[in-house]
Amino acid sequence: KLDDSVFEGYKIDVPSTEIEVTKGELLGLYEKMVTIRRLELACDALYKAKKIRGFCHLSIGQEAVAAGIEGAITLDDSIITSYRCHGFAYTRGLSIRSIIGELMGRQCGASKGKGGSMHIFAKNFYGGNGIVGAQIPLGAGIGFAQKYLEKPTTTFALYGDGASNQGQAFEAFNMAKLWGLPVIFACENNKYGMGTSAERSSAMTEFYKRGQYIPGLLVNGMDVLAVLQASKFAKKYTVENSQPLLMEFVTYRYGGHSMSDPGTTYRSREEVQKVRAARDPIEGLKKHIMEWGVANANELKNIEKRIRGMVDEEVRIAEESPFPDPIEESLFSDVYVAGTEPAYARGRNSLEYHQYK
Amino acid sequence: KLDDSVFEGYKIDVPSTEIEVTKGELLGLYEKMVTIRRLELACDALYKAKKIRGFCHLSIGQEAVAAGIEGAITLDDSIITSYRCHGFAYTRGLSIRSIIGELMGRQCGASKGKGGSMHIFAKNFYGGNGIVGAQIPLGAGIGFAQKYLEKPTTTFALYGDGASNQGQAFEAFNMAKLWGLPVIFACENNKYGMGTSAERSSAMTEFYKRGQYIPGLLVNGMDVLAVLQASKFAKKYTVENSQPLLMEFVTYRYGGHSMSDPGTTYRSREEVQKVRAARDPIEGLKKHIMEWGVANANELKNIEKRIRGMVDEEVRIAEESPFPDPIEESLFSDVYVAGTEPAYARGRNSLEYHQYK
Amino acid sequence: KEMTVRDALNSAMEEEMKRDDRVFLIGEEVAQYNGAYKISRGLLDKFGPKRVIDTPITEMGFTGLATGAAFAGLRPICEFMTFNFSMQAIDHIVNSAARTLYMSGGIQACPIVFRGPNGPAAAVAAQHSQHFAPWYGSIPGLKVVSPYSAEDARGLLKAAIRDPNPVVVLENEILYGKTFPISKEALSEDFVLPFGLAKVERPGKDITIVGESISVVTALEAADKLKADYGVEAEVINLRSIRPLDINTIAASVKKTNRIVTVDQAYSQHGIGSEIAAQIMESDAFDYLDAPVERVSMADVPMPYSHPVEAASVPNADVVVAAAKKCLYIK
Amino acid sequence: KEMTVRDALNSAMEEEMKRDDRVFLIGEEVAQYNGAYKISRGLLDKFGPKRVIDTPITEMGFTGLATGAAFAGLRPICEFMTFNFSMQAIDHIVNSAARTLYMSGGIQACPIVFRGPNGPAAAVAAQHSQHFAPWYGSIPGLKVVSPYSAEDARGLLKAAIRDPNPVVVLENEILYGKTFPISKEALSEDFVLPFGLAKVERPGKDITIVGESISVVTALEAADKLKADYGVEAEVINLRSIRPLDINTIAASVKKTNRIVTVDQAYSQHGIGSEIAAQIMESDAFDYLDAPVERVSMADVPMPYSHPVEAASVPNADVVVAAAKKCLYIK
Ligand SMILES: Cc1ncc(C[n+]2csc(CCOP(=O)(O)OP(=O)(O)O)c2C)c(N)n1
Ligand SMILES: Cc1ncc(C[n+]2csc(CCOP(=O)(O)OP(=O)(O)O)c2C)c(N)n1
Ligand SMILES: [Mg+2]
Ligand SMILES: [Mg+2]
Repeated sequence: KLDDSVFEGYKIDVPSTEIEVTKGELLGLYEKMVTIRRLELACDALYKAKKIRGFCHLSIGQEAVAAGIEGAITLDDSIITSYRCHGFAYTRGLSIRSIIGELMGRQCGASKGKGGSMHIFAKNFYGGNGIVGAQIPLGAGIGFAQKYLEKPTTTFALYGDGASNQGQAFEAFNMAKLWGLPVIFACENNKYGMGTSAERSSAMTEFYKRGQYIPGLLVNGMDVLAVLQASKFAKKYTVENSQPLLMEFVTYRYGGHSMSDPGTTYRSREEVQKVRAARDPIEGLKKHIMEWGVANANELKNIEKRIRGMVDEEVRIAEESPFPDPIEESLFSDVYVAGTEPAYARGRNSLEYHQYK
Repeated sequence: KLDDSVFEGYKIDVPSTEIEVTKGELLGLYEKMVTIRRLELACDALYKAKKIRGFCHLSIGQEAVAAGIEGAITLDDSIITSYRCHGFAYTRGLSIRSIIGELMGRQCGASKGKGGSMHIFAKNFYGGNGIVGAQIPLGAGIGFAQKYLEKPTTTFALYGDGASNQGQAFEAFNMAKLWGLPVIFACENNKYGMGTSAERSSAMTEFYKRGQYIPGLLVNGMDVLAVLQASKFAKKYTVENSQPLLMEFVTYRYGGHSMSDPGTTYRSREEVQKVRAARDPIEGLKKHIMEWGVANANELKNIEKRIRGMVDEEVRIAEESPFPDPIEESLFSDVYVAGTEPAYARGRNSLEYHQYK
Repeated sequence: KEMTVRDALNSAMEEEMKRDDRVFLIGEEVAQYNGAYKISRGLLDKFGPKRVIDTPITEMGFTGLATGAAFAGLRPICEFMTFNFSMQAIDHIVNSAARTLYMSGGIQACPIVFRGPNGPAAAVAAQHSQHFAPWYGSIPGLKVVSPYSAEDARGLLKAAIRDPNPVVVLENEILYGKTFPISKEALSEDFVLPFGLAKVERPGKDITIVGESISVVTALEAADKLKADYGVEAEVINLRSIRPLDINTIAASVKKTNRIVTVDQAYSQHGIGSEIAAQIMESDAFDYLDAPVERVSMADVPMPYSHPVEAASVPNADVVVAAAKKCLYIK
Repeated sequence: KEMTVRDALNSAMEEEMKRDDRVFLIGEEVAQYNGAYKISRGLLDKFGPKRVIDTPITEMGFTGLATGAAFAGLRPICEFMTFNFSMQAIDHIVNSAARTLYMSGGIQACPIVFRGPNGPAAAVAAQHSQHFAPWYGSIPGLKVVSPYSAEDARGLLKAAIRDPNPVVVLENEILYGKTFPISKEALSEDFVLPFGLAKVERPGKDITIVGESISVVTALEAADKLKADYGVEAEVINLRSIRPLDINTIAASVKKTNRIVTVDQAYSQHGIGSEIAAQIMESDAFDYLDAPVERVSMADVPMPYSHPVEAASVPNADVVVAAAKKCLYIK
């Protein structure tokens, strides 16, 4: 039984707060969230050790969203999200080493080191998108393809509170509604877009209502079971009705926007501490697990220890993976689909030419 | 007293349907609408005579919108609209000859022949915009400037039912609401965007509600007095509250989208005839004028005759205006503000160079 | 046999839609209205609303949607009513369509065609006359072609639809209605033209004129004048492909003629002619040049509306002849 | 005295905002956050929220809004967090800002500055590394500048804010933190640099190297190496202005050195180097060339992320030296 306040509906009845989950599911959700957090902490450490460069956006605090959604769908459903994508990359089935390896620019990286932190892809996982808002119509297109190909699946297109103002969101909403696309436009409202609070960026901060003519569902995004329940409902709704749905997951990022943002100039440390103490998704689930007698503190500690060991080991493997050889292997490949390249590509001067095939 | 059905409000009380207008005002509105129609008919004829080329979008059937808005505001208020702009160009104070001259590409044209049908400007009239939707944030910017400069004025940003889906509209709505800009986002819903009916382009066709968090007003755009009354109300509302407002003028275009569109493939001739017979804005006002004893049929006929003569004469003058001299005068001027040009501009080959100053 | 460019494009789409169920057409007015320029005439009737889709006037949205559909296994043909409106959507063409394969290390392909009329039409003024070959042509990950004839249009569009990469097909409104002779071969359902190959439209020995899209017409007219007035035999090359650019065919011609004029309707700065000039300079044809490369392009002004002013801004045969005479040192 | 480029830009904005009440700054995170790259640090405190305005992440909307405000009498400085995001707004920059003066026959001016970091930064991959000089530089109606030093940054930005036309100021993130000597003159509140003038940063007689923005650093490094390793005296030109392009200064240098290498971080096709090559060919410097113009630019791939691959894609001094050696026929 979920808390009564976890859902709020707009032009739609909210899902039941009665939820049935197996012990295995509960522990699975717990492991997923703990793994994501460990993964992000590893990124943080590697960044500080200057082994990861450039942009790096962590999702510490937001783990319930990725874990809960994945629990509700299958790998035939699709997900597309923003640059804050490591958690989803993991829940979509990528190994930790391929994610960390990508961030370190290594051969073993999911994108062979070519994309970095923001550009990670997997089967039915369409990234990792660096341009705010772009994933919203892209996600509608994935839903369009599912419908076209008559697949009984749905697409989650995730975006931030900041991204929610992008015009292309509204263009996508309109087409999704007109054409009945099975897409879930899911706003991860973590309260800030970089240093701008939702109130300063958005004339209306009830993001689940911003589809206006599309029903919406507000979900406590810090409660993984609520996310799970709502996502199951959303999948069913969008597939059965072949209609879009809006969702808003209210969540919070503990860290800065990216590694260069301390995250403390536009909000108080107390604010962060308060959320952390009161609403942490991992702690929240831990409490349930223990209350319901699914596992005790010791068992959970062992799980955590095992995950930490696993992540450490994966980091080690990723670090051992070599950098791609720029010229022979990496620089000029994958600009075009292999076998369909032009005859050659120019390098940086008239002496550097790369011949394809 | 207006018909009770001329207004519908969204999050706002509708203006009173009690309206007070002087005889002069009534006749003024009548003259404005008749002049616009004559102007457009002249364009039509000149186009068919191949004296006007390229795009040409007429507003026959929609005259009440331009005439009614202008009646409600002063020349210190601003207007920006789409390519369907001849009527507004006239009500903003341009002479018929400068409008027709522009369409014929003559020196006497409002833009010296450089812009054509879609690009006509005047004091506090910001065009004539060829890109669907562009005028919406531009209009918000004009309102922004009015507020910044502390002017007690408003801006009408007009756009079509087709344009209403453009993402930049929603981006503009958001900023206008966040920052309290005195802008009236006014949708001229003429039921079609080119060959696409509003229902096929828009998931929600209540355009006055599409500001969602911005109040909206639905107005019978075929009743010039309703347009007048609503526009007065809108000006007052936006200036006094320093807040945006949405408006929807329900109207109809009798002709095709542009001169190349017969306008009969996506709608029936009967549909057009029916609107024309039942709701024509000029006929509607004529009826009131006669009912209220402001003028009789004969007097109105004389007005029409006078206007027709005036327009014919203006067309004649425009036709006498020479084409601009391409090289000496026109081609290279106005690319940059006079006096701030680079040293020279290139023509079409290395022999054609234009030296500035 | 003869065919208009319009019919060439139309038949190319029809055949490829028959050939592959995943191919669909999306854009403004492409279905019920049969296309703003009637390129898609009849396709709605033949393939139904599932595969011929009218969109709202939301370029950014429908381009993103089409790109997402391409990611997810379909093969969209995304029509821009004109390429001018692709500016609202250019972020998706470049950042989403062209770059994802690379960013994903080869995982995520994007087989999509962006097509529509490009460059100046007649009397449509500054906002409706831009030529996008230089912009799209600068982006690795895209292929960009510019058909001139009906054969080009069929062969390049069919190749574009079959290509697993994003391809930009820059058409020309004024050419749509033009009729060209067409070979039996080009009418075959399997006719495709390889990208990256220019075509010699008229052989000659005294000077090379490279035209792009409708500027091939201008180049041919200029060649006629040069022959009639000066006895000059111009070789006219139809560029066909912007990216990859076929510098080899051009260089081979220059080695023979020792002189070259380029003609296109883009702006000169960072334009097609500039690229050809730079590449010719880098190539072994450079030593064969008896005169600098001459570039003919749009005057450096926003497109004016008024007829005579417009006429003074767009390249015509006389402007090409003048450039050629300069190359040939004819007074 | 010394100054960073960041402080140069910041002081330029502050002074111009003091000088003219109509000037305001608008963009993402420019106010409370003091700018994503801290270029606007302190301006909110000094000028308040009326004149330093944080926007939602809606580039198309706020660019349109800023352009409308410029039409209506204000003088916006519109910051893009990076120019990559200007692609969402490019329609307004080109179709609304650059073309309206012309389309209105001179009635409607648009005094606006579009500025922000441009081109590759470090390890930000394909969607965040585009160099926009070739695109914006092709558009008549825009002026486009690329500052390199603190003096450039102050002089060009102040000139841009005072200019009654739309001006695109392409900054470079990596240069922001770099310190340059700065003259007393350049610190004056009335210091402005004229557009369209390149600057000789280092005189030389054997070869000309033209650098743009941060590539001036690369050019200077290459010049040092050429001197140290081969005794070659390279003349280094800082391009400063993309549109108008100062071909005269370049041509004068080439007449002296007879050889030229260009360096920039844009793509080569339809790029800055191509334009310089084409214009040099058209100029009287052509006859002085002892070798073809060599272009150094980005490799023709989307920007890769991995460090060694990234390093192989962006021009460095060695690549410039290699091109120079080719020009100089040094083995
Ligand atoms: C079009 C565009 N504009 C600006 C940026 C820079 N940027 C990256 S993330 C971001 C904030 C986005 O906030 P939100 O959507 O709330 O997502 P969150 O980071 O909170 O997950 C901004 C402004 C960008 N990447 N793309
Ligand atoms: C961005 C953009 N896309 C497409 C077009 C082509 N176009 C011009 S007008 C128009 C229809 C607009 O319909 P609506 O907004 O209802 O205005 P109306 O013509 O009815 O006044 C279209 C699609 C354009 N000019 N700009
Ligand atoms: Mg956020
Ligand atoms: Mg309409």
